[in-house]
Amino acid sequence: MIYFYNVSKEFGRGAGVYDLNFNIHKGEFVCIVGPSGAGKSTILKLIYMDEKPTDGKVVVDNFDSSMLQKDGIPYLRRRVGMIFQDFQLLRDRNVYDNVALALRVMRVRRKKIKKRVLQALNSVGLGHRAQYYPQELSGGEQQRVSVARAIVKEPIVLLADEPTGNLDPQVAREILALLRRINEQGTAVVMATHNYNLIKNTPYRRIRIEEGRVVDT
Amino acid sequence: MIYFYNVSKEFGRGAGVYDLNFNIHKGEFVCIVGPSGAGKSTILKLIYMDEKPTDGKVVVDNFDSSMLQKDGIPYLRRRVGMIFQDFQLLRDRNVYDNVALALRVMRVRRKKIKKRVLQALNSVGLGHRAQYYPQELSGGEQQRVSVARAIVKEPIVLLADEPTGNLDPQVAREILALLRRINEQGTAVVMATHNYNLIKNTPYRRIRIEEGRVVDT
Amino acid sequence: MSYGFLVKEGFSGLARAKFPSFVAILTITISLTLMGITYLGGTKLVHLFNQVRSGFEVEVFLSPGATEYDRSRIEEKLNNSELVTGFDYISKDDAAKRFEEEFGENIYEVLDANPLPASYTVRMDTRNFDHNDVTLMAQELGKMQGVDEVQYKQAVLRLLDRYANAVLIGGGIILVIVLGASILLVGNTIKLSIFAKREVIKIMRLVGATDLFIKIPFIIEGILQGILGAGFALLGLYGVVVGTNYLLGSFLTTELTMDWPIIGGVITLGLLFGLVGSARSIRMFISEIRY
Amino acid sequence: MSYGFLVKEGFSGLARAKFPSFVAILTITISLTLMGITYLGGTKLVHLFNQVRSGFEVEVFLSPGATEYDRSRIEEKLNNSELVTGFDYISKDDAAKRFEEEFGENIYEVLDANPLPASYTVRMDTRNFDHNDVTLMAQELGKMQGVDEVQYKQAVLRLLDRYANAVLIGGGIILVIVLGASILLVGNTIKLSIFAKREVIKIMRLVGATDLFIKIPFIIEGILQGILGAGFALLGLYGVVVGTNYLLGSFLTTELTMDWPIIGGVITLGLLFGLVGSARSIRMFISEIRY
Ligand SMILES: Nc1ncnc2c1ncn2[C@@H]1O[C@H](COP(=O)(O)OP(=O)(O)OP(=O)(O)O)[C@@H](O)[C@H]1O
Ligand SMILES: Nc1ncnc2c1ncn2[C@@H]1O[C@H](COP(=O)(O)OP(=O)(O)OP(=O)(O)O)[C@@H](O)[C@H]1O
Ligand SMILES: [Mg+2]
Ligand SMILES: [Mg+2]
Repeated sequence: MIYFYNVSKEFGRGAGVYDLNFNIHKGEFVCIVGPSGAGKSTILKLIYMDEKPTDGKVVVDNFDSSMLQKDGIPYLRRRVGMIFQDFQLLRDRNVYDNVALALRVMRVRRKKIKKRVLQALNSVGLGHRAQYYPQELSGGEQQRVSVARAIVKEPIVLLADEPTGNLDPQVAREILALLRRINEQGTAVVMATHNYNLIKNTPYRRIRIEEGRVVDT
Repeated sequence: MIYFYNVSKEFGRGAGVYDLNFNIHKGEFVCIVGPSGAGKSTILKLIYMDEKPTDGKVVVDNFDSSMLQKDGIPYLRRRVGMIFQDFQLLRDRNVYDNVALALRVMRVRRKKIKKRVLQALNSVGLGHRAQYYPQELSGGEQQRVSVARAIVKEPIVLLADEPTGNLDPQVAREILALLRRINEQGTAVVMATHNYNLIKNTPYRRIRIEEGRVVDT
Repeated sequence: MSYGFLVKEGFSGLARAKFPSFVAILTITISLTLMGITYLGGTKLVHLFNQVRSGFEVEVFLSPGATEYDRSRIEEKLNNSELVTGFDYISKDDAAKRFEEEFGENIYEVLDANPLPASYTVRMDTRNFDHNDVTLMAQELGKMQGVDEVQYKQAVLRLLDRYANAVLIGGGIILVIVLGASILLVGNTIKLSIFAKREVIKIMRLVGATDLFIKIPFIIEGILQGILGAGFALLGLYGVVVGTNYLLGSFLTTELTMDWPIIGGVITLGLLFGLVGSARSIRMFISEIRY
Repeated sequence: MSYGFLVKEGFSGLARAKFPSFVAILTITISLTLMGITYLGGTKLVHLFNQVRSGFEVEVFLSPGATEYDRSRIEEKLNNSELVTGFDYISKDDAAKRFEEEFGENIYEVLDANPLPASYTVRMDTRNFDHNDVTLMAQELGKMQGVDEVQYKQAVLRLLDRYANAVLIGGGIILVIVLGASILLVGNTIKLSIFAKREVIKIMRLVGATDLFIKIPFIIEGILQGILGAGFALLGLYGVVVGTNYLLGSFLTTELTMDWPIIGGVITLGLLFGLVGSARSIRMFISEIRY
């Protein structure tokens, strides 16, 4: 469902990712691992088309990076859930509205929104923080809001960038279990992480990146 | 050198930290551990006086939270190095200027600034990123810039909030080694972390927080 | 569907970004107030000029021996002139009455006979004519049988004539400058207030909002800012009107008033400023912020 | 020490936050331009009024039998009047010459004798007097030995008298409104451009900057914005002056000019706007942003 064809993304000053070739199938769970600055986030950004390849093409579902116009991108992003390394929460609205936004942009009905948002917040253990603003939350709580916003729209792919970087092992395991459950319901999951301990006992495919190149898949 | 006397900080809606009593001595290395939302960052914020206690008082060096006026805070912060969980980098200047700022506010001489900034960047492995802007860096790289900015001013205390949350184990160990080296030179280090693996083999004192209270020290 | 949400977003945008919104509203208020003042002052001045120019009076004094026939010839000429909007015949007796009204003495008691001549007070509408037309007319009248003398305030006429166009052009220039300045200011302040929220646009895009979805709340917010700005401008203008009337009432023949055209104009302009300003700004920014 | 850094920060602040700075400069430019126009227009109008009022002419026609003694009495009276700023004696011969100049015919060729009376052209400075003083003076002159008739444009005088104060008060009101509006607008736009950088202030504080250290670059940036705004306003005003002279040159007796007071005034106000605006705004914000 996700295809990388000879993809390179160069950032001018040398850094970037080079000549990526791999596929991720429907319902698969893939971990992207590698040291800091290797290019993990860049790969995820290429999938949700925040970055355009400088070479090659990325195909997600039936969205092709080499053909997709700007006004097609929102429709791609509605099918892809994203957990950002830096959370990307709106400071000017509370947790509930931050999560609900993902559904509102799709024009889901109000009642349905309420039910699903509360459900998502509970599943990340933040039901009691619905009325808080992001800056009133701890780092780990903000990260979980980002998780809730990604899963609330029931995407076909879930992209998780370091989703447990700010969480203690207990909560991290809970979040991983949550991703696993979502994966079992048919959603593909692509997780970028450096938390080897967390994934070392999982059977999931690993794509290893070093200095912008796939070294092991 | 850091004293918490019956310190409480309540955030209105129930959350907060309660009745903290502990000291941290000159040159000590202390880890604050506990689950997400326990109050680790709040304790660090109380030390650099980003938050004022609602009860009790915090004394750092000879700055007393119950006496300190607003215009005294900058002088406290010049003696305290801070690594923020959310990095707090200025998007409108490059890595070099971000790190140099910590010295410029102290009116250090230009030449000295240059030498010390490059040294700090090299020690976190980012000498080659000096001209990059924060938004051009990976999550781990941004975190390391935050580390460089904290150590460049040679503080008497170093507060590190989850300094390895976005780093792979290899780099995380390097950063920990760096903190250890700094500590050996006489700087006290207070590190909030949930990375048990990283610190499990260290001899450092741990203060364990749960739901805002010290449960083990 | 969630159209209600978009409208609510627009309203709460105002409340969330209080300060930038406040500045946008303030700028709209000030711009509209300045334009309103320019308009009020300009129309007042034009009105004053026109009042004088449309009611310009020429006195045609008849010679003592003027006959009925002379008078009918004169009246015929007055009736046929495009310049003349009306005239009154003032007989010797009327003139005597006026004399008594003005000076408090009966002329027959002062003198044996009434030396005051009969006359016509001719009102001319000089708005579309220049002073040469009036002079010509006066000369022609002066030469007619039965006319003794034609009197009019030539100096005033020439003055009016000279400055009427200057006032119109000058007023036009000022209005254009104020309008242009207002558009620039309002447009850029709204842009700045949207600029303060570019983070919001970025995140909206990341969660899959279409451009339209992002734009609508900003435009609704802009319209609200426009309406509020117009409201405050009307209050301000009302203050200016009352203040001016109080300070200048004794100098001016008519008072300034807030009539419907100005109220309607301010509201319409406010709406337009808000709508066009926000629509243009958001379109500009949205294309600058990366997808 | 790093004072150089603070100055550099101020300059690069302009470059970094291009858009908010641009809006601040634009607002200063527009405000100063509007104030300049108000000032130019106001002084021009006052100037015109004063020109007319200070050179108000009264003609004193002498009767044919006026003696040297009569004339010396008249001149004595004129010399002693505070109203009178000067007068010219026009003898019968001078009058005849003028007649020839104006009508192209030598009066002696038309008539046998010169019927034109000798006269005084008296210039009065009516700026500090109202029309009653002039009327009184005229009446007194009229009653003097040797004076046949006194003529002056009473209507013009009354008009000037009535509107001179109105123009002054009106101009004052407008200047105050424009100045007030400018201060509000400039102050708030600078605030908004600082508001866009509150993140910077927060982080500066976290790394131990004193308030003074944070403020100085903003104030330097404000001063730069003020100077740039003043520069553009001067260009704009120059354009307005040239344009107005081009469009209205034929109506006005004197042209608009950019004199030193206005250049100095614009630069001073620009500096003040930038300095005071940024100093006040940063002081306001810095206390709002938490330590
Ligand atoms: N916009 C950009 N401009 C220039 N360089 C960039 C940009 N974005 C990323 N880079 C560089 O590309 C490299 C890969 O970045 P990326 O964010 O993908 O790393 P990562 O694997 O996610 O690392 P981490 O684990 O630290 O988050 C980094 O060295 C970074 O400096
Ligand atoms: N400004 C605030 N207003 C209200 N509540 C707050 C505020 N700041 C923190 N809190 C609450 O206080 C609690 C402790 O927060 P803190 O940031 O200290 O947690 P933490 O131990 O650092 O967690 P993490 O490991 O997730 O970073 C959290 O539940 C948080 O929601
Ligand atoms: Mg990353
Ligand atoms: Mg924390």
